[in-house]
Amino acid sequence: MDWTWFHRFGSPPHLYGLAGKLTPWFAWPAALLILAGLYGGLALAPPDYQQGDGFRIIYVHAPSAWLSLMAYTWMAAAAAIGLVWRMKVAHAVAASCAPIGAWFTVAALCTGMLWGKPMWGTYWVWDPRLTAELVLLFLYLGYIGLRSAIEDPQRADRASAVLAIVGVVNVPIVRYSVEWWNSIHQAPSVMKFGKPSISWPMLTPLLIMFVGFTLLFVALMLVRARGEILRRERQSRWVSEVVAQ
Amino acid sequence: MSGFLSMGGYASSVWPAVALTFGIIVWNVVAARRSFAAARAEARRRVSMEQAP
Amino acid sequence: MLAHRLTGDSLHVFRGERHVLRGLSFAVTTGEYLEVTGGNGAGKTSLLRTIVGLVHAESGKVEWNGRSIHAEASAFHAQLSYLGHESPLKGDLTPTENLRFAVGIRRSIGSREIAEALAEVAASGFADRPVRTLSAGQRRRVALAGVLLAAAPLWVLDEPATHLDAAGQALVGRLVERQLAAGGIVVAAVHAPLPVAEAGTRRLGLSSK
Amino acid sequence: MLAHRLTGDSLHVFRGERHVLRGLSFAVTTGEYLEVTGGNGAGKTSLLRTIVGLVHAESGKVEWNGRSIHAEASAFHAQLSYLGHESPLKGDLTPTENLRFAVGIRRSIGSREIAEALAEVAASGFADRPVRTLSAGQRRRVALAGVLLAAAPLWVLDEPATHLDAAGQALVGRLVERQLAAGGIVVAAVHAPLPVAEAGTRRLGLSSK
Amino acid sequence: MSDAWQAAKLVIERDLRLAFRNRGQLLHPLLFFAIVTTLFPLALSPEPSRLRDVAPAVLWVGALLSSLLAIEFLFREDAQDGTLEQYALSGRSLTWLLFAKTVSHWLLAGLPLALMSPVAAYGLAVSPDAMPGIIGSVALGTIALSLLGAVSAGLTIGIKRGGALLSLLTLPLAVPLLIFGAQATARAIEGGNMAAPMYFLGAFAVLGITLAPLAAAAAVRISME
Amino acid sequence: MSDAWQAAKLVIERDLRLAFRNRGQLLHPLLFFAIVTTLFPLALSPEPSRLRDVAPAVLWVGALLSSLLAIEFLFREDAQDGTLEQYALSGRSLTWLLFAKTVSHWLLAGLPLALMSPVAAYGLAVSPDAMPGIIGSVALGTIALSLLGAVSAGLTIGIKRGGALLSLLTLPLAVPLLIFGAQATARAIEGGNMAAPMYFLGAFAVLGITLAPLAAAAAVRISME
Ligand code: HEM
Ligand SMILES: Nc1ncnc2c1ncn2[C@@H]1O[C@H](COP(=O)(O)OP(=O)(O)OP(=O)(O)O)[C@@H](O)[C@H]1O
Ligand SMILES: Nc1ncnc2c1ncn2[C@@H]1O[C@H](COP(=O)(O)OP(=O)(O)OP(=O)(O)O)[C@@H](O)[C@H]1O
Ligand SMILES: [Mg+2]
Ligand SMILES: [Mg+2]
Repeated sequence: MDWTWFHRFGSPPHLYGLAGKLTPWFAWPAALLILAGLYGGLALAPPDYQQGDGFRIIYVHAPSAWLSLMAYTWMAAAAAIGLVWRMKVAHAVAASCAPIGAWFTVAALCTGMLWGKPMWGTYWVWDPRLTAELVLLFLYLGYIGLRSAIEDPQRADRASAVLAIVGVVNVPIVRYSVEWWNSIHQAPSVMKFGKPSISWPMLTPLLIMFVGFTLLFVALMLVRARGEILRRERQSRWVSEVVAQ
Repeated sequence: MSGFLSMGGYASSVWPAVALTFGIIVWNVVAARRSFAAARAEARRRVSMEQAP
Repeated sequence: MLAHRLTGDSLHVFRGERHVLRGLSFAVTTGEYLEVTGGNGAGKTSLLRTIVGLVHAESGKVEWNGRSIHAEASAFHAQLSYLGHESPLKGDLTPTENLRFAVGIRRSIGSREIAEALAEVAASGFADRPVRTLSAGQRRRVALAGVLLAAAPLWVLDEPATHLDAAGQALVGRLVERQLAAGGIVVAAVHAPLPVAEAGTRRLGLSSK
Repeated sequence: MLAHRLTGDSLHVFRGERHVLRGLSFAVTTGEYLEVTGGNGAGKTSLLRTIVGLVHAESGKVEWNGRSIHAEASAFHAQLSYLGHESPLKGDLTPTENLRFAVGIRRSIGSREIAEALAEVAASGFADRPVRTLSAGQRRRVALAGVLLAAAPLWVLDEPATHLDAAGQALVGRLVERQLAAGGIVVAAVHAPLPVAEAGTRRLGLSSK
Repeated sequence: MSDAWQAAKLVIERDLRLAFRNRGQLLHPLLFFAIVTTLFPLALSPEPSRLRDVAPAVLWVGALLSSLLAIEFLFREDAQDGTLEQYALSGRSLTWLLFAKTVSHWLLAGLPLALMSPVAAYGLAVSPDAMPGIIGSVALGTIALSLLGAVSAGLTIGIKRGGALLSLLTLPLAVPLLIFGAQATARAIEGGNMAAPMYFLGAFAVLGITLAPLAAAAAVRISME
Repeated sequence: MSDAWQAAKLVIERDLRLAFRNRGQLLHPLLFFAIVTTLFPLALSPEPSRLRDVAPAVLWVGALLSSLLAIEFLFREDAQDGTLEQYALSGRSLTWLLFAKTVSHWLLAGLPLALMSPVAAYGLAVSPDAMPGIIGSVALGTIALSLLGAVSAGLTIGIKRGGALLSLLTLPLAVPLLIFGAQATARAIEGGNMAAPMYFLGAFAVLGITLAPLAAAAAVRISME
């Protein structure tokens, strides 16, 4: 099998240039879709028959939660590739995913809490999904903490990659164990959130938001990854050429 | 309009949530660009430093 | 007996941001001593750690008997004994115990052999006191006994004579010469030259640019 | 200027069970350098720590200008600068910061003065990098700058030239001589003699019994 | 006198700078506290009423342990790299310098803990009304805790793996703090009168400020020999 | 092969001897555990029924924290004095040597904790019938915990004040252990069927034994660079 495409794809200058070219193609559609989705969700979609207008938080909450999980998956995958093939670019991608994912985990948590107040009467309950999301935030913080505690970029890359991989094994485990735990202890859950029979006018803006957030994530990741590639390649000739322009 | 703003009584939840998410999006855009600009500036400094002597 | 050969080929090593070694090459074979000198911060420690494989060179390679040291790392490490700036000793164990455990994981070793090595570095007098209570030079002697006991063909020593008195310095010279005579290779970073015969000595001077 | 005088009178010091110093006496005055020598484990470090008051003598006493050092400990310590086997530096701070904090608690100090002291020990090149990333000899230089800055009449140095290259050793000699010329006193434990003029040098040889 | 203030200021500034230098390190005691208080609901049950019941105990045990964790570093690093030796030989009062170190410990661990405790309390289903009382009691309690910890940290300096020994020495001494602190928190939650336990916490803090730095300096001097 | 066994034996023997050499040090994690479990009743209330209620949570949070406390030392000292470097350069499989170190950690912290847990449980008003179940679950849970801790400890080696970071890395990963461990203990106390949670704990231990030493060796190698 011919692997040259793989190495060419993995070459930092190539990816640096490619990422620069691709960014606007993700960023602008993301902006458009998010604005459209927000407008659709907040103004056009009909109110929910149970929750009234309160349900509209879903249009920011669900996409944020989705992004937080997606970022972790990307991060772990990139870290694994970087560790196995010693590919700097993959480490750069992993490093870029963490802050974005952490921020959107915060967004999911906060919007969820703001939603919880009117729905459940409290900002926080130890529901499995919420707990798992909180643990995800701790995993992100641990990852970022480890990275920032190690001075040498190469070492930081590889150490945090080990953590990301161990952590990703844990994510499904946390998810299911937390669910298990709750069903055993059987808290009288006030908040069993019956899936609202979601209608098309409600669903369409949500789907638009999902696509918009995904594009947003890719765009953010590309911008950050370019910076991370520069940090890792400072001593290379191509960097001086690129930067001198 | 005021009906839209009051969000059927849920204004105190919906608007903060939207504002917060929007804020985080904007912050992420700013932070990502800043992180790239910082890396670029540093690389540039390094290049000019190495060319100087 | 096998002949050994250690080579470094156009090594470029970075420590953090710092380009410490710029295209360094060297070669030593059986019976030779490579004396690495250079001012403070010239990169002696960095070079030694690259040779043993604790620091990765950005480009260039280190080879042991013609094979990259990273290719078969454990086989290479089994033939190597490294002593850094600090002596790897447990303060709560005695020198004898320290050596038994440290050398024991490399090869099986009897207490006679340990006692002999300690005698050789004039450490018999404190072989059974916790290392914690030893003076700086006494610790260094114990660490040197550990190098002896590893019975490895390649020694990599970072300022082996630190904290040693005059007798200790002479001792290090003797030990190195014996290792060379037995067909070994010694690489040492030093500030003051070790008392080793000129014949098999190669010199590598690093300059801090 | 004041004349100073440091004396030890029939000191008996135990380390754990070990009777390390047995009735040792010495006297040094302004402008004199006391060179403490002795094999590994002879008790040099123990003596130095007794002089600064970190180790208590079982019997006998150390006096500074005629008064026991324990009588007015802080007044004595304010006139003293001690450098042990290890350099007391924070890895996360830069040399400049390290010195600012370490010296600052003794006397107020400007950044000009710190920069000058670092220049004097040829440490300007790495004055603003975290100490963690410095080589062994570079750290020692920074520690020496700290001794300079304390501006104390009495220096007590334990193997000050460890890890230093040839230029560094010469530097230590110069610094000591300047301190003597300024009316100070220097006590140093060494294995290789420092390049200091014979005139004001007193020698104290310890033997490991 | 102004020189002594200057010295104390430098000691504190140095500790703060070291903490801020390692970005995130500053957050560690806080995160530890957050995690401990998160673990509890996970191990216990998600039921708000049960959680509210154990909230004072969890908050105080958590605060105690994370404060201890932080204090271990207060002296250990400085002892290992010779900084404490230099403090002792600086010609300044060691008592005073160690007091300054204790202040920086409280600023870096106690105060943030107090500010953070409402978040943890909320997670334990405590109502928002109780928060000012909780902040106050944790802030006051951690003062005494920092001082107490300084003495134990001084005593365990020379000892390897002193961490566990440190806990051993400190925890029994901290029992009164724990009891009154938990009591104050419980009353804050029930809406009762917090005066009595708060008064005791204040008394411990004052007692600590007068005695602990002296004891800590003695302990450090002994450990250094 | 017998050489590799010999090496592992020496690693374990050395750790055990070091622990026994500092008389009492051996007891530290145990005492820490004892103190945490004692503090709880003090901070909470002496009512047996309330204590019994929180017993699984207290036991497991205590076990988790004291095991973490001990694991911090597992690698830190060896890293500081260069022993780990020598392990990596010994020509033996680092994975194997680290596995041996993990075994000694479990022998020194996990096993004693398990043996001690009935005492703590008794203090929390748990009836003696539950004890075998408690011992079993703690023993099994701490195996996985030691393995997990080894990975985090390996990652934080080079880092100053890595202790808090170590907790930050380990605790989120330990959440499943905590949940199933506490569940097993709760069932032991209620006299329920422990099979399901014990099965999970066992699965985690097996998973850990196969994967953790590899990850730990990778982590140590990276940290040493
Ligand atoms: C702090 C509180 C909350 C957190 C951490 C949280 C977390 C999450 C997570 C992780 C997801 C999964 C996203 C995905 O799989 O793509 C999600 C989706 C969702 N959440 Fe929340 N949530 C919280 C509160 C709430 C509340 C109060 C409600 C409504 C009463 C709610 C309704 C939803 C809905 C409708 C979805 C999307 C449906 C789905 O994809 O399954 N959430 N949330
Ligand atoms: N804490 C201690 N407990 C017991 N004995 C000790 C202790 N510290 C030092 N000793 C012993 O006291 C003697 C003197 O030690 P000291 O460190 O003063 O020697 P030194 O002359 O400085 O040696 P070096 O040249 O190796 O630094 C040595 O034999 C040493 O083993
Ligand atoms: N971890 C690191 N990060 C950044 N720079 C480093 C690091 N370690 C060493 N350096 C720098 O690399 C250079 C070489 O250091 P090295 O320790 O190899 O010098 P050395 O020749 O052994 O000096 P010495 O004689 O003082 O021991 C020095 O300028 C040092 O400051
Ligand atoms: Mg060196
Ligand atoms: Mg000495």
